[in-house]
Amino acid sequence: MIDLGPHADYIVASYAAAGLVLGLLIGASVLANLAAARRLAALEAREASKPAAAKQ
Amino acid sequence: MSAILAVIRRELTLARRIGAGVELGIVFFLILISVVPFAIGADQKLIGRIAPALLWLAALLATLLGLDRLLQADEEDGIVDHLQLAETPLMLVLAAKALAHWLVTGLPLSLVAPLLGLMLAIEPQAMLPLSISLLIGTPALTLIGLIGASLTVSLKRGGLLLSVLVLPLSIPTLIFGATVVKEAAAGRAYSTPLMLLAGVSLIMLVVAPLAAAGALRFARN
Amino acid sequence: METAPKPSLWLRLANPAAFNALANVLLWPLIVGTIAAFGYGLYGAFMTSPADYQQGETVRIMYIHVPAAWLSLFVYAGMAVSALGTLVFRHPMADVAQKAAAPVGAGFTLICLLTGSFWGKPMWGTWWEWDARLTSVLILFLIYLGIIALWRAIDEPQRGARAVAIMTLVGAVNLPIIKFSVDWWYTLHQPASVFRMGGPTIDRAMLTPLFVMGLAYLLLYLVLLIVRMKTELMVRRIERLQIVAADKQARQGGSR
Amino acid sequence: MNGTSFPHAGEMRLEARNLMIRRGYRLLFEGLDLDLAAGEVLQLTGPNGSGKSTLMRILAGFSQADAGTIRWPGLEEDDEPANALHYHGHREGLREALTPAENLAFAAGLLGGDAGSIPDALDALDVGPLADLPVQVLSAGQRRRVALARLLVAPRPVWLLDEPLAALDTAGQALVGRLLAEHAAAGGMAIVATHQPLGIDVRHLALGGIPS
Repeated sequence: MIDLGPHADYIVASYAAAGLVLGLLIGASVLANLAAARRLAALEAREASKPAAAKQ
Repeated sequence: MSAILAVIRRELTLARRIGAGVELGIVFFLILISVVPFAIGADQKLIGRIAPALLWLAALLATLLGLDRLLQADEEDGIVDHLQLAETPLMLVLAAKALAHWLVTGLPLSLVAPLLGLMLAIEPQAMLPLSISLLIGTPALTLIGLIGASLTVSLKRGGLLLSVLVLPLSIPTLIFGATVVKEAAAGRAYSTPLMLLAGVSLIMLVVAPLAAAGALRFARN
Repeated sequence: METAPKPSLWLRLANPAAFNALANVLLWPLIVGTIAAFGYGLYGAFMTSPADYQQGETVRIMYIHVPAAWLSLFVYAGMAVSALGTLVFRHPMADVAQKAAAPVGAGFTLICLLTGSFWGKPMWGTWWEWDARLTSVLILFLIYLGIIALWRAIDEPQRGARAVAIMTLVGAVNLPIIKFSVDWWYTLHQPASVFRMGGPTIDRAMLTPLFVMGLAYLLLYLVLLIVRMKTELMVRRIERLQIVAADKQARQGGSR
Repeated sequence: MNGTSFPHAGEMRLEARNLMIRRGYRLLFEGLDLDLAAGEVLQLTGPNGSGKSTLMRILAGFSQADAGTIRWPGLEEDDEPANALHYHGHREGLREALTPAENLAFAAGLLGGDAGSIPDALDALDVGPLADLPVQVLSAGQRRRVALARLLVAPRPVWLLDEPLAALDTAGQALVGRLLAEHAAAGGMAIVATHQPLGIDVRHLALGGIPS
């Protein structure tokens, strides 16, 4: 790694902090999307099966 | 025993699902701390000196924030009746509700406090004592609030009345809590105020659920 | 509403299906663009740009701090436009965009605060300095948190959208006032700070990585916006389907 | 119905002697005696404001009568009446943000029921498919049925139902009648404050009939 000078740890820390926040943001957004897709699929499957199946 | 678990599980699900859960208490705490320097001015030394008191006051107000809905929401839905019919004594059921409330407000506050201490230029060695004092002191605030919530459950403007009732009773916790941080900031031993703080919390742990159960029965008579 | 010319992009985006189609087309190119921009920007930030004559290497924090400040304002401006879309033009997708953007804006503002604090530590010796710019960014962060809390507290999306739109616009109007008052407040207590964020004259070689990082943040914002808007549309569809399921059961159950 | 057994089945008795209730300055009733044995269902009627709900809440132990005694022979000394009864008031006792399954799981934990019986309880009230929809999207009738399912999730000998037929359609009302009959047959007892006919043989008590 190139020499980051006396305050290297602050530079690394700030990039790590930025990376962490972005990672959390991306992760949360993607996970929320997948969770919603799963719930939606379950509901739509249930809608499709509802009229066909008699009252279970 | 299952009643207590049922209450806690339900409260935590509710906190996660509807918005006014954990983050509102922390955001309120953050905002209170952030506005102080605008009133006092950016004088680091002055802010640093009064930081312990500010952090504790903010924790007290943040705890009060969520308290009036502790029982009022259940009363509106008619759930308090069932709390009284529970197999476990009402006292323990209410203690479970207080614990759930603390997990959602007091605990996160004490974890976030050091971060805000940075903003108020608190002495580094006072960071951990700040967290410990909040961890030990906030249960007392919630438990006192439980009594207030039980008394004001069926009153219309219960929230405000609750704060008026709770604030005087929480003065001991405030004194000992702030002293712990002040002593730590000055580098002196802080075990005595810490013990007193823990003492108040333990007393409240016994007294509050008992008083709250009685208050709830009479308030809804 | 038959408009003679081809309806403008905004009108076509009005219905979710059209939005989803367009979003799917744009999503992957944007993702690739984001990764490329980040790669090139970071390379420039560390490899090709020089150290600062005054602060030395710590100036490299600028490449993630300054773009974050730009984005925190840019996202808020986007939310204000969406708020206008909700209130004035009643554009149905506007509140979806606004709700999706708020956490992203808060994220960028938080990055700006954290990196500012890390950058300031070697200079000021404290983690937090009530510097006029940092304080304004802090207030913007609090406004973001307020808007997100408001979104979460509202369970009825359609009805709540207008309320949040008003809050966003009120926030937007207040930002310049806050900026001015904080600067004024700051000069009262602090002599003109010797430390200039980013230095008075930025070396030409620093500019390119700075703008590339700005572009990378922008593209990331667009990616996250699209993903979160698609999520919000699904959540609303879930709520509608739940109501349909309940009504269907009521008709079937009741008849027996 | 899945003949759920409950403690004290068949032994519970209610003995209320010369109850007197005054609300503010109005005397609602006095000298009221009320006996109920296991297997009996009492229908409580009376004009609005005659104290039906107040009497129900007193029997449930939420408030005290101004005079008179309430005894539950058949209960051991240490057993609280509150653990042996269900109270079903105007408010359903459901939290809108939770689903019926979550609400009933809470009720089961609180009132000592078995969470496994939730699907059957919801099916018994014809609201099985609603188990995991938020209560928020349910109609008043559906919410009433979910609340009534609580009686089955945590089996208890005494049912105190205040206007349980409110918001229910004819099918729902017939269903409640059947539930009451099965509960009485299983050795339980119930007091129901309602004006609608329950379709089963009940004893009657009309409040407000007593000269104030």
